[in-house]
Amino acid sequence: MTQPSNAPQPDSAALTDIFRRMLRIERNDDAILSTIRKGRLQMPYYSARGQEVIPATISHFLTDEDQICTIYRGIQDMVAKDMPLKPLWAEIAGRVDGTCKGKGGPMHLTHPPTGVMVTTGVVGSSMPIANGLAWAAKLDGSRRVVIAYFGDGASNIGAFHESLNLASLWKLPVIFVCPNNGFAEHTRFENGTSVDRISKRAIGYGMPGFTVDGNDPWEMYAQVSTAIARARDGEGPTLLECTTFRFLGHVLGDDNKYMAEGELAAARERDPLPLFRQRLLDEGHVDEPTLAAMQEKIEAEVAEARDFGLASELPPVDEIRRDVFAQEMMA
Amino acid sequence: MTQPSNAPQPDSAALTDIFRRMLRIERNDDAILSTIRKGRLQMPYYSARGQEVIPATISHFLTDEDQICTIYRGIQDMVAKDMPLKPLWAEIAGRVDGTCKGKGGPMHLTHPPTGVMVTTGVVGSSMPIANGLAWAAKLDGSRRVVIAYFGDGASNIGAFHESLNLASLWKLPVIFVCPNNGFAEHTRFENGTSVDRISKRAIGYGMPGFTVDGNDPWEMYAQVSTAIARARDGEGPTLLECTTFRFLGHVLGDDNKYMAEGELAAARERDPLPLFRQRLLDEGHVDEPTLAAMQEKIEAEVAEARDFGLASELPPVDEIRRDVFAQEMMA
Amino acid sequence: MSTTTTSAAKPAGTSKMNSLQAVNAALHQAMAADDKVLVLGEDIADPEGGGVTGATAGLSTKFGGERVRSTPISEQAIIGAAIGAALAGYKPVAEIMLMNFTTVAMDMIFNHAAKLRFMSGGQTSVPITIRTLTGAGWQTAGQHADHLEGWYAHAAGIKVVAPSNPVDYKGLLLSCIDDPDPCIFIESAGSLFVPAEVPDDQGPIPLGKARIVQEGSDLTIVTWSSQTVRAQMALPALAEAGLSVELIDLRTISPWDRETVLASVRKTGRLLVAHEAVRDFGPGAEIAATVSEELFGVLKAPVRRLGAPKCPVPFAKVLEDAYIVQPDQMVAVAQALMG
Amino acid sequence: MSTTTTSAAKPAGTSKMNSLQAVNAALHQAMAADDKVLVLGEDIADPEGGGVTGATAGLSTKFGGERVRSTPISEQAIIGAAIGAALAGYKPVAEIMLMNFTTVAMDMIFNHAAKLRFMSGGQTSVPITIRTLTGAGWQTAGQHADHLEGWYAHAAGIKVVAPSNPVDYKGLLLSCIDDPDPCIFIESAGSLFVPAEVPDDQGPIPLGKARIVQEGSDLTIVTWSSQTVRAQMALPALAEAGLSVELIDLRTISPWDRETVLASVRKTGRLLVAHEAVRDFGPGAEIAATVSEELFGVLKAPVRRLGAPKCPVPFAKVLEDAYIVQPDQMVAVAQALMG
Ligand SMILES: Cc1ncc(C[n+]2csc(CCOP(=O)(O)OP(=O)(O)O)c2C)c(N)n1
Ligand SMILES: Cc1ncc(C[n+]2csc(CCOP(=O)(O)OP(=O)(O)O)c2C)c(N)n1
Ligand SMILES: [Mg+2]
Ligand SMILES: [Mg+2]
Repeated sequence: MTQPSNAPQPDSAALTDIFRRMLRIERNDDAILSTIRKGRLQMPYYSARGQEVIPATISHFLTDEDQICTIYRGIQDMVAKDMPLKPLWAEIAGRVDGTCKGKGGPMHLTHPPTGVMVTTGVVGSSMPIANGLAWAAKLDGSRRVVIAYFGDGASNIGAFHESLNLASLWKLPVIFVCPNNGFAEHTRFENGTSVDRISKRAIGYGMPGFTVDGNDPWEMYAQVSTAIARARDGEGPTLLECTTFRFLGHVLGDDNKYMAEGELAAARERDPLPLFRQRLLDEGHVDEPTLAAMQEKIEAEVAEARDFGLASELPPVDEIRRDVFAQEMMA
Repeated sequence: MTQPSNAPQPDSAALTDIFRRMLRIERNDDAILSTIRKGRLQMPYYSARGQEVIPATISHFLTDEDQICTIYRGIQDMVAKDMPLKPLWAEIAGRVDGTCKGKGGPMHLTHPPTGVMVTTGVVGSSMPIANGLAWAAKLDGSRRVVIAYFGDGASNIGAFHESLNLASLWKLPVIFVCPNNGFAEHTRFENGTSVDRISKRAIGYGMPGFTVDGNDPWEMYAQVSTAIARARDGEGPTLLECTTFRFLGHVLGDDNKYMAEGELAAARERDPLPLFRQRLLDEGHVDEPTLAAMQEKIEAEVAEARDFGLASELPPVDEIRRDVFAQEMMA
Repeated sequence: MSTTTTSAAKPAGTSKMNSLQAVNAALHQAMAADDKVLVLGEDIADPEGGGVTGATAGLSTKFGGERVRSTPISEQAIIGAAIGAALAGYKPVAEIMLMNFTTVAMDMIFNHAAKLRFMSGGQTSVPITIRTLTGAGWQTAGQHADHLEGWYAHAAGIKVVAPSNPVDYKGLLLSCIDDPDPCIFIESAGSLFVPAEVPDDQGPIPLGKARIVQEGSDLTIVTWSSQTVRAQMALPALAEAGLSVELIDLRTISPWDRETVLASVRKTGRLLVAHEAVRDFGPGAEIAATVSEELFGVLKAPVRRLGAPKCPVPFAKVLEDAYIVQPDQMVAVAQALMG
Repeated sequence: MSTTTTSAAKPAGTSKMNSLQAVNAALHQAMAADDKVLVLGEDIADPEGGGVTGATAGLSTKFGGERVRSTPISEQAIIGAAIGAALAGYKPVAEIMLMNFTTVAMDMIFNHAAKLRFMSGGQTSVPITIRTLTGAGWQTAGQHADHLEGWYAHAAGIKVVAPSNPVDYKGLLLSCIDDPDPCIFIESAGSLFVPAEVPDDQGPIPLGKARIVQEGSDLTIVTWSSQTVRAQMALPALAEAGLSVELIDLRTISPWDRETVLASVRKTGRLLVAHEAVRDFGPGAEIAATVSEELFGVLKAPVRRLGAPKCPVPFAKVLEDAYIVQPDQMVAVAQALMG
């Protein structure tokens, strides 16, 4: 929780890059929301609005070689990693030009060229697979790292335990990143999790573990850079718990009744996006015209991707016989 | 690891009772071994020779109301809990007078009258079920406690994690007892477990956890009595890691090749049974004639049980249709 | 042995509800009748909204937080807790949100819940009910919609129930809870929101008994769960095609009602089994194999099976629709069976 | 399509070995041929004795501790690591000691390994092999001996292989490792120690192709795994009874060799399917249902199935023997089928 005194600090370029990734996530999220609301997309949508700092900061340190395994709430993780938006949109629209030809949908988006290896809808299951990718990275003698994203609720399932133990034993280049948004579906963190800080569980695996303010890019930057360096240098995994909040509830349409009075409003007041934007400007890391141009560019990219996705053809029905195995199914 | 200063100390009667349970385990184990070697019993046998102090001390604090869930290496846990030996022998011999009518065998011995609720052959699976029994104890408003026995290797499986988390959250009257014998089948503790002390994992569940010398009845007594009191008083679960050694390897016939040179011999030199016996005498807790009489009585009981078991009838073949459901199967 | 459905006009002392509401009603009734009944699962208590679908709404408020407990996301711990409490005399109803997540708890279900009575020689029993939801149609894609009743039906020691309408949801859930052995109670996307009149005093409906939805003489169709709903949609077209169809809702998959099915096919000479599960090595194979064996020489045509193709549930609506056996496929196969 | 066994005299360039040794030979061969092949599982490296059965002995010494890794007792982590490495281009062979323990990793196998290719639209693939052992006969009782091939055969996206003899163990394991998709390779108690001559240069044997163990004209018997061994024990008695039996060892359960089975039954007109798995809702039902449907009117007698009764595997030898389908039961049913 305390940062090492020699913690690396982000320069203006890094901060601007992190902001760009956040903005891309948020603008894309906004477009998805409005498209669903217009009835032009049908899909269960697990927005991560409010959590942008986490994948944006992490992705700042990643290249296309580095890989992620993420979850149903992971569109932000892909967008942060600069996955192209066109095939993303075609996929969530269930079209043939989607990353997965419309077969996977939003909960199973995959895009190996940018390192998006697995998106899972099963709580906890990103972690065991991330280990395997990290094992491969080690066998390859590469310096690539693997990020396993998972929620706070997921820290209570068996796969978490088995994965952290194995990763530590095998010194795998994997970082376990938990955006702790305080809720697992409708269950408050403390009603599902027996420890006050998930990072404490790292002790049980002889692994470094930290709780970071996941809405603070500076804190995130320091911890992530350390964890990534550890992983790349073959020193093994790190558990990062990043505190945050999800503004749109569990799934789009959530009534948020399980939240405390005023809790959501208070969280929204601390929306990291405008706060970070203002601070970037205030501290002179970037100027307004640059940010405006950035936003314009992103919005154009998102609009183009949306139009592309919605204009893409429906997949042919015989797609259900393909990709079950390498060889097409009979009958 | 350090004992509370006001740790309860065993009196002579308690020590003698613990020894009696140990001796009953060991004499019974010895009889099983010789009966198998004579070819009169066919069964996979997972002896716990060398680990007797652990269940003997724990069982000293238990009544028939208290319950245990144990594992394939758990015959000692049942014998320590004063389960009658006759149906035990009939069961391991696969006879109709067995606790389970010969259908369960040594890995699934069950005896509710003495609180032996589950014996499982699946690593880790004693724990989730123990929680349920403990939940029932709480719902009943009773003061009974439940013991979940599991091995050091089992501390790496998902069920361990889920169980400790739930038990802590729900403050269940359960004690997780791990005889850490240094090996999981042929794998050394440190090659399967990423932490030097399993008890440290308790931190991740906000639960007290202790590592005790599982061959030392005094240390065990102090920790167990505290854990049991906590559980009975509704203060929740405890994790007890009890260090020990299994003298006969994983399963009878084990060649022990995975052990280090001299490791087994060194462990055998510290065999807790003769050492404890000698100390009991040296410190005047009990005299030789009492122990001799105790041993004679136990040996008679074991011999009678063995003869009973081996003389019992084979189960009728249509037993395979019974006890699948409450109602007998058709066809 | 089997009951025939009555018509749809609202009788006195009934309430219109969908299957979800019927589940809720059954749980309320069971908990009120027997204080050994417990409910546990993720988000199932009222502070968490009474379940994400609301199936368990009101229970924790009425029966207290000790008997109705929200759990962490820990399916092994959920089933384990249910088993343990059952061994101690309780009757827990555990919810596993979706059937695909039962795979996470498969050791607890298959190696423990289903086997402890036998392995203990009848000394212990595990009267738990596992409620779980599944089915394609909601575009939840590959990991949220599989019908795995065939797996559970292959397992010894557990009963498998898959109702299709609110009356059966209520009556069969009550029976599962009462049953002295473990039951898996499968709620399905395609049947969850279909409303019907349910008698206010609806009590348990026996497990293992099929329901004849419609009598007929030309052809027997055996379905369950959402597929009964789809078969009912096919009935008008079948009638129009001049086919007298006997539609059987199996309701309990294991043990299944051989007598009712065999009696029907003995009469009609033709059988179509249609389920949402994958066809290959699916539960329909058992029914087809049994009927083919028992009624060899009696059958006028080979037994036909309809089920999903052997692929994961696809996301795109057009593919998902192709994945699910549709009413028109049943009509086509039925006509083909008539030769 | 299918190969016929040759006689038992030792040919040049063969070695006598049992199936366990054949597994070991296949692993050595595959690891030597392709440095992408990895092996992982509990106790499988040489410091841990090369596996509790010795199946993986010598591998870690020869190919190094990075490619051959003993793991903690963490089946989800084992399969997860295999999946991840496979996604990155490796060909991991994961051992799950016993088939019952695959239930602990069922989410990883069913929801992930088997589905990732499809859900990713073919962008990723999971060429893993899961080796696992099972089968009654060793008095390991309820939780150590179930035959669950029917479950896996019902799942899309995973191939299911269950050999019966050393040649097939070696050749089929090599094919599983080579295969671009996940395979579950089932080793069985009843077939593990039966020795045979295995060609030293034995290469891959194609998946999905049955083996005709013996040709015949009166009756087809389809078996696999240990049950092929038991069927072979029944052959003398069957011959003595004057029955010309065509014995087919299915070898691959999914996808199964429909052509070979249908061709055989088209010839004989009679079929008995015998497996060690529970009969009810078991894998034999698919074969029986398919043959009954496809050869309606051709069959001279109803298809018969033999499998275990629907109970957990019992401990007592006398009960375990009653649980397993024995050769004499096959003889009796075969004779009954002849009418
Ligand atoms: C094994 C499993 N159990 C239950 C679910 C249903 N489920 C989906 S998301 C979710 C909550 C997860 O919460 P958390 O891990 O905190 O992630 P968040 O949604 O907050 O990002 C649950 C219970 C699931 N997908 N998988
Ligand atoms: C889930 C599961 N995986 C693997 C096994 C095989 N197995 C049986 S005992 C054992 C070792 C367990 O070691 P530990 O937990 O230390 O207990 P011990 O045998 O030392 O008492 C293993 C791997 C099993 N029974 N269950
Ligand atoms: Mg959360
Ligand atoms: Mg051990």
